[in-house]
Amino acid sequence: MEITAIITALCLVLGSLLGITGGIGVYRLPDFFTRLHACGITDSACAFLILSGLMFQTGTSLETVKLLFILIFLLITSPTSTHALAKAALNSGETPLMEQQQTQQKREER
Amino acid sequence: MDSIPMNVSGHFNYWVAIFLMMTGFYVVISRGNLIKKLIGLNLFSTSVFILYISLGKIHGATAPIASETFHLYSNPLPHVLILTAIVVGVATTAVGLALTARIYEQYGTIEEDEIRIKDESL
Amino acid sequence: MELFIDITLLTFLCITALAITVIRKLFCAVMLAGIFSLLSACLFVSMDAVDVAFTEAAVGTGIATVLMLAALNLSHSREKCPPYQPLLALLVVCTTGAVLVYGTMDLPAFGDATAPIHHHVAPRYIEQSQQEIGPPNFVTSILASYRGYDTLAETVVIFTAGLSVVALLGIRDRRGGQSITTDRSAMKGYLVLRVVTKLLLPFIFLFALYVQFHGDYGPGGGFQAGVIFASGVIIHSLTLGRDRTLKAFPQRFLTILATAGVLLYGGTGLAAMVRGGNFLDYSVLGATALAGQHLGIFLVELGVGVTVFASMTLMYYAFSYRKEA
Amino acid sequence: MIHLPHLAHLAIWQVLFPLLAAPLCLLLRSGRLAWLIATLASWASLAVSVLLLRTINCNGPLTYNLGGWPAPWGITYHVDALSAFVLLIVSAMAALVMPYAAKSVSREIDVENHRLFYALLLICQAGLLGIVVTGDAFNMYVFLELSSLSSYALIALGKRRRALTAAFQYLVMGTIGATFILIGIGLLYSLTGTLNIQDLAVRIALIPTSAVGHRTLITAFAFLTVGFSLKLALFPLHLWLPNAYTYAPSVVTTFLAATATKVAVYMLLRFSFSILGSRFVFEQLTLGKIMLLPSLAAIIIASLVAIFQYDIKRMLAYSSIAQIGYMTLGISLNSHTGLMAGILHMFNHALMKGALFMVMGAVSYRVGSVYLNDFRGLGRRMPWTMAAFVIGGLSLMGVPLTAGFISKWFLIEAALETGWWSITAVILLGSLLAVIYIWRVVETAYFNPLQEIEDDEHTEAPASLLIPLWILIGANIYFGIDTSVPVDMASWAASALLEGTMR
Repeated sequence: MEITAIITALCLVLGSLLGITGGIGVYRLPDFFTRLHACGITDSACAFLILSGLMFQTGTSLETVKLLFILIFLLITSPTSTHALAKAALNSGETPLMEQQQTQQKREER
Repeated sequence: MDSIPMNVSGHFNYWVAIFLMMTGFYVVISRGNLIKKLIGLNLFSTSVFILYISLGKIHGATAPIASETFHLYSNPLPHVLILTAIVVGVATTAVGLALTARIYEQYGTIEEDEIRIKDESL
Repeated sequence: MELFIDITLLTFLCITALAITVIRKLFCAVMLAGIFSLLSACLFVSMDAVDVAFTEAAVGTGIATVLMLAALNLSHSREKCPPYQPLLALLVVCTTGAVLVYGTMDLPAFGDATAPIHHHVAPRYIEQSQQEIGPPNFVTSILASYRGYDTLAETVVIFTAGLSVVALLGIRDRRGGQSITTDRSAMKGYLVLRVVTKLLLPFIFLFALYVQFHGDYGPGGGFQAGVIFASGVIIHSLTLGRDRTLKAFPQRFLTILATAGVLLYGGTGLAAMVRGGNFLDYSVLGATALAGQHLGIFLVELGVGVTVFASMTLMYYAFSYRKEA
Repeated sequence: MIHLPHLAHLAIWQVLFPLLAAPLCLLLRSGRLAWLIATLASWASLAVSVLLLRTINCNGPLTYNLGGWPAPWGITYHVDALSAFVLLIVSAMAALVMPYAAKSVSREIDVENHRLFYALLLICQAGLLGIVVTGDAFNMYVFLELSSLSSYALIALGKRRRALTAAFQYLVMGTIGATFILIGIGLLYSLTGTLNIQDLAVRIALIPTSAVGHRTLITAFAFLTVGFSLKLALFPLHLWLPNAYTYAPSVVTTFLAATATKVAVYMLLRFSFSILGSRFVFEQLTLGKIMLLPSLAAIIIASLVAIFQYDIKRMLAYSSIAQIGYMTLGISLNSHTGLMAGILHMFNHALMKGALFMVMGAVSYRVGSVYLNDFRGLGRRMPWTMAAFVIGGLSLMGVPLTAGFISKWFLIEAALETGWWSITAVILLGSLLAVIYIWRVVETAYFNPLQEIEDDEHTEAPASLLIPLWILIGANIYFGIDTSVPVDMASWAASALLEGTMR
């Protein structure tokens, strides 16, 4: 009992920390793609940790299965949506910061 | 009993709901953009739903689905009423949006004042 | 703890609402409206209204946002600065708010179990609905049976909305002569998206069916199921192309479905009258009152689900086909 | 009288005929068949409402438990004198409008939308009937939204693009009104824990005036009144009405003008008399004084504005606002005669405005638009139509031997009872202004011949437009001479309301 509670607490705290990190990232990072990266952390790691933390609490019941389904669903959909967002941004002419810097460097070298 | 029941924590929920309602109401009547107005209407009605659901809540109760471990349930009737009201709300929004789309086709704008100018110039 | 969650959610709600008033980009405003309704859905969960939360999440966050984006796609996405100072509006709003606050002074405190609202009509629903109707979910019992007539009207409301949107925007079936492969609305370049959609769609539809038929025991029911089913079709149309969706779910078919749903609901009520009961009195439908109620609720929930699905999909069609027509 | 297993089921059939005929319209392939279904459904509904009226006349109020659940737990239909009277108005207007619609709609609506149009019209009718027949406050809200939603779409189907903006404006104001009503119902519910109208009345009567809950009651009432006033277009809140009536298709204008505002008045009456009780509403909340000023302002200002309109449909729309002022004036006088005059005017106004808007439909069917100039020479070209306009106009002014006279007569009587001469003066002034704006049209039609006479294009309107129109005109004259039926009904309804829940 004790151990599951501790694991749950750890998972939840870690997950929440990652969530906050993601939030700060979206706010602070300079361009669209880096922000998307921050979102990705919230979507995957944070959700994963929180849901698994909750699963430790529910034990073996129908709730656990439901949580597992949610987790699987999230693990499939959130990378897909991140991917689609990135691709849509590229298609609409947004260039990543790195590429911008590289073109700038090239220009300076010339 | 006539002294104001200054139980702030007891009425806090209602007051925030009222604040939200009034924000929505303000958006509806102060903005000229048709889609913004519809967003405002949505905000307004969603906040009314919050008020209704707040009325049905009982401290320490659980969701109104019978179970063996709980015996105190929140009042299910407001939930039913609001389920109906949500449907009505989305139906109104949909019709409003369809009107907006048609208005944009006909007038080329969805700003109220520009529409008025175009109507008067005829 | 509950209070803490409540306060946090309410604060977020206020911030979102204020942001909506200030922001000029309509796209952002629509997204914020979606966030607003998602937050309110969370609040509904914390106030025990799970069915309402489910509906709000499916409708307010899902369908309403999709429809708004579709309408934005058909018009401008930026709001003009209002040319005047809306002082009068502010005055009206403040007065109304003040009157309302005055009115709530006499309301029983939030969560007070002794409030009159909990002692007059509601106790019967909680204490006797399981003997009288059956489902452990009281909300389903009230929705489908005690206040089943409201739900019939609600079904007709959503049916009316579908009709109205179709009447206003019209759906033109452009499939004549055009092959599916040339459909430009399909997201050709997004292979991952298309594959994942195809992978998930069966599960989305399965989940919709689960929600439809599990509504007696947990949150859910015809309305939520219909919305989920419709969102599955919307995803299908977004990624695989409208024409393909139109082939799978033709407009005529959806119109008939929407009609059939309303008629199924009304027909259940009429059947009760034929068997000697009042309109929508399901008790007379089966061998025992409980069996009758069970059958009746099953049928009307099905009617609701079918109508909601068909009407929502029709509305989406109307918006998404308008641009090219 | 097709389905009449028991008289007990009458109340529900009233709504079911149009409600279930609407989806049937969609299943059919042709607009013609949809029209047939719609007409039959509206006639069936009229038959039911006549039977209902007779049943209530003999047996007193009728209660019907939907789903078999008794009153406070389930939804109950409750039909008393007032609701039976309003039901008759709504279903009779629908039954007259449907045959009229066949020609008018084929001219004004695109063919592909015909089925949708009839379905929406039926749903609108069902919604209005549902509001009147129900005994449950929340059910009333749902049906209110049902009728409003369909009327937004119906208005937007008008040919001109301003129909769209008019419908949008109506949608926004209507939804605000409905949300206010929702708030009001919620507050009443929070005080009592019930939604059934009779149960609400009983339990609200138990709240003593000085105790906790009183402030909530006042607020609830304020929100309900504002909401209903928006819906019935009481004077400062009328802004949606002129555009909506002007740009809607003729059939829709006729139907809505004759019924929708009446039903809103009905809701106001139901909530202020049957739920809150007349003594509470009038003596403590002084509803009478609050309503009096907007009513008088509506009569004068809206009539004045009507005089300056060149679009005759718009002129009649403003006239409607003025006439609504007469109804609320009758209510605000807070006497049996006043209330009776208000209820009677609901009936008479439906007759005359229905007829006048039908004339507009017939004119726009032949001429294409209804500006004042279009009326030149119509007196000779469309003699029957214009004769109907004259009689309808006389009724609107309140000339003796027309229905309009009777309600004005009782209204003046009620005003004299209170001893306020100024109110009488305003009523007479309103009639005088009506004379002016009706005369403008009559003058143009009869004494302002068309310069260049075109071919015989502008001939008399077809019979399917004229027959419903002349039935209404006939009713205008008949009920102006033989006043017993509507007056008895209105008087009975007024006494029932006043006695209903005295506190």
